[in-house]
Amino acid sequence: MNLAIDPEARRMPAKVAACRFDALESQAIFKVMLDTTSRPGLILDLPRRIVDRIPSALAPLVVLADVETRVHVIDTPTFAWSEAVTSATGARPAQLNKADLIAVPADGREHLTSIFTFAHPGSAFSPESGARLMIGVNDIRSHGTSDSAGVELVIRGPGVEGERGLCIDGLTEADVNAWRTTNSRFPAGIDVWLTTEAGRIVAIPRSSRLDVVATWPTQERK
Amino acid sequence: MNTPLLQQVLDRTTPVDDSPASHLEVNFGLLDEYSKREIRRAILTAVAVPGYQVPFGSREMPVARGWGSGGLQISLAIVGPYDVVKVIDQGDDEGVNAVNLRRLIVSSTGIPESTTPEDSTLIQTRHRIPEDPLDERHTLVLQVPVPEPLRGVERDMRELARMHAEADYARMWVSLYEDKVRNGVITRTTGYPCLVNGRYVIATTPIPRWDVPRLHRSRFLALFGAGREKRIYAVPPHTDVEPLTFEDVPFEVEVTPGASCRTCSSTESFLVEIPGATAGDGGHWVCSDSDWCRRNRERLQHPSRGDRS
Amino acid sequence: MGYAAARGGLKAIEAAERLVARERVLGESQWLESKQMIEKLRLAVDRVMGEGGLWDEHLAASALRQAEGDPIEAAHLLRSYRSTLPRLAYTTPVDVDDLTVLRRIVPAFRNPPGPQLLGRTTDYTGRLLDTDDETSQRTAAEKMAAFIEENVTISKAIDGDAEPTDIRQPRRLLDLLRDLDAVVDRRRTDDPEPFDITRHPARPPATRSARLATMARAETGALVNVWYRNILGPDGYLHEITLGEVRHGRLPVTVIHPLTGDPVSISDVRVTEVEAIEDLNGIDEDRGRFDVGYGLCFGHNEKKAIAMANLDIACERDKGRSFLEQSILLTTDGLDASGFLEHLKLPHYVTFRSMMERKAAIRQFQENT
Amino acid sequence: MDRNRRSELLARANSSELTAMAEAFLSRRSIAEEIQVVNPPEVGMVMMQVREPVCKERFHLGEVVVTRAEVAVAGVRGWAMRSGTDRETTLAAALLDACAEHDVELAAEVQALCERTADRIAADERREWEELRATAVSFEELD
Repeated sequence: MNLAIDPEARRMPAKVAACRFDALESQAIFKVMLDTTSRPGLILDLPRRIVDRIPSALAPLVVLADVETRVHVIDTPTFAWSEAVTSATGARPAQLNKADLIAVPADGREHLTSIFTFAHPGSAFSPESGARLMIGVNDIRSHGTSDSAGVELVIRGPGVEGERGLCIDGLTEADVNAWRTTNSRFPAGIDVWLTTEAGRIVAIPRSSRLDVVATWPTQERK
Repeated sequence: MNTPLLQQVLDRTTPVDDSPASHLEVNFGLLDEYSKREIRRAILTAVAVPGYQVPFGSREMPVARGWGSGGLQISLAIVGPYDVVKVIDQGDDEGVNAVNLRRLIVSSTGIPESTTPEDSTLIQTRHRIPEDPLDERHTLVLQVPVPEPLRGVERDMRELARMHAEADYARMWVSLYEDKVRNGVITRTTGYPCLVNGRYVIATTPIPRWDVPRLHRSRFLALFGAGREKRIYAVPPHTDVEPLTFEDVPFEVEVTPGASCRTCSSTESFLVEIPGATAGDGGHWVCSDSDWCRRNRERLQHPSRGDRS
Repeated sequence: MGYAAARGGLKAIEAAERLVARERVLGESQWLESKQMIEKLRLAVDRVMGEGGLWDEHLAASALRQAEGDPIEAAHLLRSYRSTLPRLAYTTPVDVDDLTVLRRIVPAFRNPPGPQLLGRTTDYTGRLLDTDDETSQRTAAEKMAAFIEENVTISKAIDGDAEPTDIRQPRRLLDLLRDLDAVVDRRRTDDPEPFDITRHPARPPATRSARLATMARAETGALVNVWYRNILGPDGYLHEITLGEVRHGRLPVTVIHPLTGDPVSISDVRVTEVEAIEDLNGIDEDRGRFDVGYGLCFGHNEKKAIAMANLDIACERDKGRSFLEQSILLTTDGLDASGFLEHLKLPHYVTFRSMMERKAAIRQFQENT
Repeated sequence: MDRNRRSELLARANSSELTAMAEAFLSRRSIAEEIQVVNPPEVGMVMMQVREPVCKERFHLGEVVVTRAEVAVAGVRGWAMRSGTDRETTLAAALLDACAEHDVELAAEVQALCERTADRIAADERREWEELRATAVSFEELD
């Protein structure tokens, strides 16, 4: 037993505590999630005090996770967040294709295409069993510029008046194609929140229609 | 039993809270966090799948089921310390049920209340949408007694689930057609069935047909809560809400030619009838939205004061 | 003006509340102690706990007092109280064989293994209204208490003469029938997770655990009515059920001790348990054997447990052919039914105005054609 | 008496006995200075799962109101869960549990309290049965 000297184990209690939100923190995060889901592509900010203490992609997951939910949290190279999240929330860890809630922190972002492919979309009889994905990306902007990276999307559908542009540094066209394939059997589908480490957040629920209008190479991870 | 030392330990464990809700004697928003999480998950699915009735583990509320327990659960799951709440029943802020629900929300959150949509962020309602145009700031929470629009054409819940899953609304159309043929008009009154986002048929609670067009491509989010039936559904902003009707049968809202509000003279609001006390007295009409009516009257009396009161 | 109705529902509501509060708390009589209700209105308190789905005698008694004796209203108070509480744990699965009987009758046999124990019951007492005053009722009750004292001899020794557990925890009749190979064996080994009706709405087709949980907190009268309708109503048929057992007793509440990891029993609840033996006579059924339905609910409430056991097996045999399951899941909850019924008292003038408008439109069409 | 049994008896002990003993323990400096409340007494529910006999299936019977607390004395943890809503008594029970683990002398006092509780429960059950057994219907069967 070398747990006592494992530096990660020592950090665990503080990280578990960081994953516990009080009633007002939970409400504030949920409200941002509700507002972004109601207006796909609209960029809002997560509460500062939350993104200061945990990877921003975990915040929307922790708010919804409890003993009733199965979660799949990707660990980062520096910390086993999965354990911290399940200890704090009581949620059960699950395989990717069985999870209700999936979080991919920005610095744990690999194999994103397969995550979009294998996340569970539910069925027409129970759309509510479709997975929710929270993904950390490098940057989110409302439109592309000359120094952009990643993909530029156009979003149409409920919550969007006409169309809305969105530029995501951290997604590839292959990711978006996998995502669109998983969402091709609406009302089955997955709902996605993208976050940045600065705490910006945007939602793209399954009701949104996505088109890739430009692509750039994704920037190196910082 | 006199136990001062034990009491001391007990007092020490009462958390010191400096939040805006610290003076409350109940959980912020009454519900425990566990319940809120489940309701919140259902709300997010409802918004992501417009018009789909999301099942949820409806909690028993301090109001009877059928008295707005579904709407109340939504309101308490989304309300925050910076919201301002307006509650109406039949359009009236002073309706007995509206008063009761508003008291519960305010006393369990400490947030301010208002009767004016302009000043409100969270509007819970039974049977009406306020006359004032609502916008991005507003979330409209509607209380729903019977969420299933197909109940009149199918009684078996297993079959109802299939019809929604397959978007098989043929029998609904047949029933509307038969109605039209038999009665000359579509006789549906309130809660008129509408197709949301071209996919799901919903019951528009029992709001009058008058209010239905205001759900179509609205600027606000509308959340529908049916506590007894344990269902939540939603119409996000900028979403198509089309009343089911036929090409040659225009959708009709309630209009009574010649009627105007006795209080503010409006002919452009939803009016309700106040019957005469005696046989000879023909009665009169008043606005159902009492706060709008009050402001409309003041605007007419003091045009310089503008819209606010 | 004959009266001045203040504009403002709040004032009227507060005035109405004051009238209730004054009578309920003051009046001419004594304060109704919770303890008094737990002792003397025992069955009402038990019913409230069962229909409220929450075991706590003191809270249930408080609810009953606040509800002025209306059990459905009291169950509602209890249920909305539970909405504010966190769920701290699940008990370890309690085996109902651990029930310690306070009453146990076996209608199916004259002399079953274990006692025919009447316990505390008025089943065999004439339903004669006792109009005697308190003094005479007290005198009579004191005589009975004295009789009990004279006839009870409590053994002093702790070991040796304690009653064997097979008397307080008699073997169930179902096991006897199994020994005789007289009952269809439906025992499962896969141990499915029980359906949680407080977290998800139970809708047909549902699991058996969802039906049992729904019936366990159903309104007593509603459950009795669904049962009766299933027997004699337009959609039912008369069939013979024999009650295997009716028990009232205590079940342990056992949770995992977080520091030892072992189960510990922290308390007891009283429950009523029923086994209903069904004569299988369907063409696709095993005519050579019986099947058994099961009922269990909080407190002493035999009507409810019997209806539940009967409906359990009726639903099992129905296999979704009729609306029985939908009736059980959707119409037996006291709060749902009474809440919806009572909401009709709320203002409906907006919807009524809309209906009036359509009536006029239809009449106009009729006149024009 | 093992720790599990002690918790069972602390859960069923008289409220006044528990709080009086906790008060006495707290008056000792060694306890008062070392007590730490790990989880303050919290009123909540436990969902009662039962396994029925026909299909051996589990189902939810309903919830039971309980109060739970956890304290530590000099780092030694004590836990209690009691039915009902009495936070003070539950805190007292958790404190006695921790003290019994922490200190041999106090353990003896807690043990004595638990034994009194066990005796009372056994006596109540014997009396209950003596009263009930008179209601048993006996049929003489001919052999």
